[in-house]
Amino acid sequence: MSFPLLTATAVVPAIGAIATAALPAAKRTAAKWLALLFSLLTFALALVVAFRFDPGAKGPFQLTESHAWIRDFGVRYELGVDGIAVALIALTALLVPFVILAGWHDADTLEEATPNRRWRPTQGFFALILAVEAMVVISFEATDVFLFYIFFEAMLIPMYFLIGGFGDRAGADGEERSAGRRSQAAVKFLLYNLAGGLIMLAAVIGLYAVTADQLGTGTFSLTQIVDARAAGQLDLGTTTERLLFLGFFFAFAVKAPLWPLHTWLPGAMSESTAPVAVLITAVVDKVGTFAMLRFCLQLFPQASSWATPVILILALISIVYGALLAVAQRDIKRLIAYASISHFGFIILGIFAMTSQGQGGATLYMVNHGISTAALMLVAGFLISRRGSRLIADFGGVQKVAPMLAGTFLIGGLATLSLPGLAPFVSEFLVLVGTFSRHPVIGVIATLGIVLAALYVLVLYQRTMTGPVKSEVSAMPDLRARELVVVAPLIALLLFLGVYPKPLTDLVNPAVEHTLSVVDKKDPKPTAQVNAVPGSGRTGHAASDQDVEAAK
Amino acid sequence: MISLAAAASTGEAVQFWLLGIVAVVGALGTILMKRAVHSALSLAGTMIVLAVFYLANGAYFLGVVQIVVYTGAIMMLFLFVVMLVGVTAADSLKETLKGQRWLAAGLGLGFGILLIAGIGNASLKEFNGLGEANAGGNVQGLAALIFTKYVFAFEVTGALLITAAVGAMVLTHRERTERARTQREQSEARVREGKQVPPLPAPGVYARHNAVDIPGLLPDGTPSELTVNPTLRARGQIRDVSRESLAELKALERRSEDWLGRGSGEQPEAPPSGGASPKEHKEGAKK
Amino acid sequence: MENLIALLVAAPLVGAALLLCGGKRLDRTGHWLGTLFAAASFAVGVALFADMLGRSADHRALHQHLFTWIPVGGFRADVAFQLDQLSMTFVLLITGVGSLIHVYSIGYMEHDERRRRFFGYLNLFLAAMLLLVLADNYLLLYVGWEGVGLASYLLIGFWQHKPSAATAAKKAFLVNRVGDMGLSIAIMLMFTTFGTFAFGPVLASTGATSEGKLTAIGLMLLLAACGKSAQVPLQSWLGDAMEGPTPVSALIHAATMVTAGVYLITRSGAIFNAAPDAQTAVVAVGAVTLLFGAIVGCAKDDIKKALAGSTMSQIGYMILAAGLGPIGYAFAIMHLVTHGFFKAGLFLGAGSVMHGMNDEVDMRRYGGLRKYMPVTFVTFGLGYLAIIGFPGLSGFFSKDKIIEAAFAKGGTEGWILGGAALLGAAITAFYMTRVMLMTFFGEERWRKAPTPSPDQPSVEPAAETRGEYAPPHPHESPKVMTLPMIVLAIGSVFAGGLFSLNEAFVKWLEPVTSFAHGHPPVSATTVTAATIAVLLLGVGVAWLMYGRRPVPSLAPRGSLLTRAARRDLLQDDFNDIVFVRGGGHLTTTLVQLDHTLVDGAVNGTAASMGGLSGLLRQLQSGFVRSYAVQMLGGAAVLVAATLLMRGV
Amino acid sequence: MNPVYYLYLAALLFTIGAAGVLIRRNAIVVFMCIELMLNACNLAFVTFSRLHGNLDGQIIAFFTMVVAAAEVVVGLAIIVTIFRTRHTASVDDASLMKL
Repeated sequence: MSFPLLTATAVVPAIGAIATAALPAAKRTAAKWLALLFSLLTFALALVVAFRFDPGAKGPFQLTESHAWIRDFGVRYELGVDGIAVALIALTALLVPFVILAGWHDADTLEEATPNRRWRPTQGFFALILAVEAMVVISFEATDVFLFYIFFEAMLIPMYFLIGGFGDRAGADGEERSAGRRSQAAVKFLLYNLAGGLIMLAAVIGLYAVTADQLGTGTFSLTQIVDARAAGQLDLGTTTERLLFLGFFFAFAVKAPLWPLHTWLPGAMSESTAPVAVLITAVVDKVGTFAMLRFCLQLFPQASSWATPVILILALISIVYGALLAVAQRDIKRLIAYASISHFGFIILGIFAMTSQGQGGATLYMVNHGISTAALMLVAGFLISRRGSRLIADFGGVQKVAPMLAGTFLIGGLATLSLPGLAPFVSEFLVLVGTFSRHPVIGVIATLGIVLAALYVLVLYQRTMTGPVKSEVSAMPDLRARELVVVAPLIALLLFLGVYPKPLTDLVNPAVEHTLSVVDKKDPKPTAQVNAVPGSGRTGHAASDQDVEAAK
Repeated sequence: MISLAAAASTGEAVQFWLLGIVAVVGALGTILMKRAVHSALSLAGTMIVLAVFYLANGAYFLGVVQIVVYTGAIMMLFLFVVMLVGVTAADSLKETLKGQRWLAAGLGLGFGILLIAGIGNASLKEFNGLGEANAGGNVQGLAALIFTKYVFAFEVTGALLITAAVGAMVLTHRERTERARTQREQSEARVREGKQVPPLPAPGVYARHNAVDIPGLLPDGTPSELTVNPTLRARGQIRDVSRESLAELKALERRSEDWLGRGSGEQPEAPPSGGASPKEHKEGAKK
Repeated sequence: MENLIALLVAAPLVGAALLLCGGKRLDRTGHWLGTLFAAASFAVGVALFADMLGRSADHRALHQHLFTWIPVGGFRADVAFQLDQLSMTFVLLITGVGSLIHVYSIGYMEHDERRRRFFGYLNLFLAAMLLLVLADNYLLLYVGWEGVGLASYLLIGFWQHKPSAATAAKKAFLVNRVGDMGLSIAIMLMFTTFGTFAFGPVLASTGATSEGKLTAIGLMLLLAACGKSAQVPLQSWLGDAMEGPTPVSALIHAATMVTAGVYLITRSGAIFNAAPDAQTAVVAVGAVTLLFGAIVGCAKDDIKKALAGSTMSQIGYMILAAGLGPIGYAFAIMHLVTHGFFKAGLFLGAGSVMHGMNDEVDMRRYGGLRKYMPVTFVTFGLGYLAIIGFPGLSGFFSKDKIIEAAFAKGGTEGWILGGAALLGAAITAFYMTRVMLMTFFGEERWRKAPTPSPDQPSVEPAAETRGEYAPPHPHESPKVMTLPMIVLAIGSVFAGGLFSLNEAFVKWLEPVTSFAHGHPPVSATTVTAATIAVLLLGVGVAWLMYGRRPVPSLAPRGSLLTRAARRDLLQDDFNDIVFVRGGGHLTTTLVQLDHTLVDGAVNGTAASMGGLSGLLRQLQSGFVRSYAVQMLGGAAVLVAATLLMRGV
Repeated sequence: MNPVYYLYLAALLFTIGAAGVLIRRNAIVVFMCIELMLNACNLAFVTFSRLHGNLDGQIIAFFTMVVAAAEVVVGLAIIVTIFRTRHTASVDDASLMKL
């Protein structure tokens, strides 16, 4: 156990948060640069993690760290990453610098609004962002259920302040009204997630009780529990397992909004500033779906397969439902929020399809959706900040006055409707195939999501960007250098991962295989035996040879 | 002394039934009497009865302590406080909280029934009396227990008593916080408020009655409120003599007329003020 | 040699990247750059073609494996190209016609300040289309498939400031998406059935699975083809797609992209051969569409929309042929190529006409233009003769073969299909003659001001809103525009003949799309004779209606059918009512539900909690004695509980 | 006669005392009622000690008395203080526990 890399990855942003918060009020610009610096440091560390990680290695987790923490309750400070975690940590560390850059001026209005130097909006804003990053990273790394739970919940506090404290002044009505709605949205976010968290806490304690009962010493360690279960020492009875599973799943379903539990997301995303919205949907919510993969499935395999049908239906509903509601939205950010609900439906669908394509696709989806939503949402944020309004009806003909803005917006939109050649297509198609190969009907219905996605994205683009130029937008400036720096890399990444996702898939596949082996599910075999004897097919003899092994 | 039998003798039974009724009546009096003083007295009665019962139950020490401490000390303390506070505190029994009385009655009744039911089906048939327990004398027995088994509780109780004493002292002893106002300031304040600048008028009428409980009469013969102590008035212990004095006055005039041998042309009527005298004077007079 | 294949796609792709990201500094040279890349791709294509001819029929297929794209579990998608005779044909058509149209656009888009972006989009389209026809597996094909959809979206909506254009673009993309859904489901089916979706193994092992599965796959592929090739019931977007610049209509919506469906069906021939029901569906769709498009084409007064209808109908022919199985594939592709020539030519001609007529599209505002734009007239005329299948021109050969094959299907089915094909030929002759006459012959209706017309949305309203009317000055287009038209005209004259010299084309394709000679119930000569007869009939009727008597410059109300046909046989109205309005209502109600039901449930619980606590708060009156009552109550409950516990 | 009647008496007195606590508003009287309840308990204790034949019950009663004494002292002091400040001894007037 050499240098504690994972701890460092989580600690660096935490230090950054403290340092940024400690800066005196006058040093606003310094605070921004400091925050940016620390986020970049974190990104560098995340890259180191990604390179030190060896996909081929044995064992589920790598770079593990393990120290006793609360001996009396068997709580350990256990960190470890599998491919999925590495990918998501990299995503988080990648997105936060862009979030900071995009939110460069978000707190300035508050600085003017509150002349007193007592509380420092700028410092607070960036410190909170870094704090969120730290907590997210460590909850991706934690392999101890209790440790995970703590940060899973603690995340809510900085998020609450980010949502409630900093809004874009683009509400339909006056500032104080929108401030009211903002704080309401923040409270809703907090209450929803706390409710989920409390139920999960009960389940966590229940898990400890069961392990203490059966293993002699209670434990929260994921690996230990999985091994004990594999060795047959641990057998939580059917009912208990199902209850515990539901307790965990509920919390994660709230976090990654699954259909009936989604109503906090649109409010939170539309009221907060665009960078914070990105933080919510692209980073924080991913913890929920990630935890489904790591904890729900691995801790409670039987229960997961027991609950699968219902969850699939719910995911299906959120796919179609989210898309339909997105079509009807009048507010750009709400539209994106509902689109995200639809996409989270896809992710959950993929996870519980219990096929390597489905889960691999779901993991890719988490990453790609993060990037694409970030691109779309940030550009939308630039658009909104220029016009000072979130309503789609207030825009029109932007394409003529700000072609680059419109172009990036279109690319973000195309990524959202998962156009082939852009990253999200790969993941979405994998999810669909994975689902289809086990549940054909559900797969077919889910494909409807493709059409609906095209509908809401294109309607949004048409209403805002095309048509005759509205007088309000006629003076709209095109993307500035800083904004271009934010968007261009994301788009480049979208293109690259769309054309060559292999690095990501290589990272993810072993982890997915391990998860499936824990759940012990096998991919369904193709019904027909492919006889690709050269010459039998009239087309593509040269093709057939490696298609043979593709078929295997 | 009587070695107490398991089952009670008939004599004890008679005593129980007589005194028991007294105790209950006393208790009811405690909660029903209008004046705090009467409540206190009836409670004292109940306590004495209880003391007798203690003795009857072989708790000689407790019986004595009950009389000495409770009826002697505590109840007297109560009476002192009543004197200190409660003269005006004859609170009307009419209820202010809505439904409180019914709730209280209902709950009390239900609770009593429950208790009695509980006792009723407790298996308390056989009594192994205090014969051997009190063999070496009741006080000795208690002392043995207190200083061995319950010594710690005993010590703690001592601490408690000390604390209580100190606490009572702290609570009741008033520290003078602000500077005492000088006589000049007081007089100025009085003038400013414009009430009763000179000293209050003395009680007694024409110096014929010199008791404090007799209000002085105003020139028209009506009694003056200011002349008597308000506490006495609150207790309704004021003797009103205005009527007699008026009658005497009339008699005097008549006698003087006769003596002057003058024809009774016009006789001054007795002023009707006697009827107009305040209410408490009347009931005071009735007492 | 096969390493060149990637170059085919790469060249236009690089061009697109350069032009779209290049910024203003490329504005002046951009169009030449774009044309250059297209031409380069064409050159590579020719080189590969020559090389391919050099090899024997069975070893002509080339394969290039670039890299593994998506490897997850058993799922493996490669980025790999496969160049066989079928792909080769398309490569040449796409790059050839594409380059020509690039050249044409240089002139056509001269005055547009966003010309650079236009060429960027054209290059993007070429790249995507080539990817589509070169892919060696269905998923990569799907990428190209959506890519051309995107390019067509961008190009239809190129004049975004026109709301109609933006709407048309959106519509096209959405309808195509429905088709794409079919394609993706088909791919999933292939994966679950065969464990792969590469052409080789899938098409080789169709025997290994049940016919039901194959039928399902076939139907899904057909759905995809319908979307992309504007076949009934997904044809509604093509007419509106004419909002785009004319070169776009020529390249994408006539010559290449819309024929992708035919390519897909022909490529998947093995599957369809094994699934007769799917084939029946295909021929049905083809037959219906060919009549549908023809009828629509008769009624339209907008020249481009009329041509769009004809495109629809011609593709209907191809689909029909492709549905006939081995007896039809080759002819489908052959008609596809010839159609690529003459329809592109016709569109370019129309574009040149509009270019000379201040972008007037209403044929009733044309007339007698042959004097003013001779070259356009001649090229357009040749294209016209070709499409109606005038003996000796390319259209004749391809269409005649298709009609024969339709009869050769055999049985009543054969008669029905053949009859439909013949009828279609007649109507084609009619409406194309109508277009010809209304545009180039008759009086010059454009000289006097148009009268406002209620039921003719296609008339440019700008004219009459402006008070004074300045008649356009029809003039011939510049060389850079006429040159491609000439080339295409030549192609549309000779291609057909060339192809059918001792069945060269059929032999060329035979290794890919297996070929079988169809045996029509009546002799081939009879079929040919019938074809020519109906052709003459159609021309005659058209001449009687539009050549003899003058054409009213305002559209007559017309018969019920005419009015229906003007509105695309009520397709759009149906879509509007069912999908647009219905969908609108659905979504709005859902929003309401989301607010009241789903969210309301949560808020309701919160509110009830508040109410409950408010009620409990009443107990805290602050009066000691009420607390005492509560205490006594509690005590009573405790006693009662104890007693009950002890079982009283 | 069965000494268990003492218990019934105790119960009765206790109940009366409780009712008094609830009904009366004069703090002093309330206090007296509490004393009454305590005494009732004491009676019960004494009776029990006789019943079990050991002195523990009496001990408890004894302690009860002591504690009662202490309580009365403090309680009455409190009442006096309250009366000094508010010039009333009614428990209803001291309803400051409510917000």
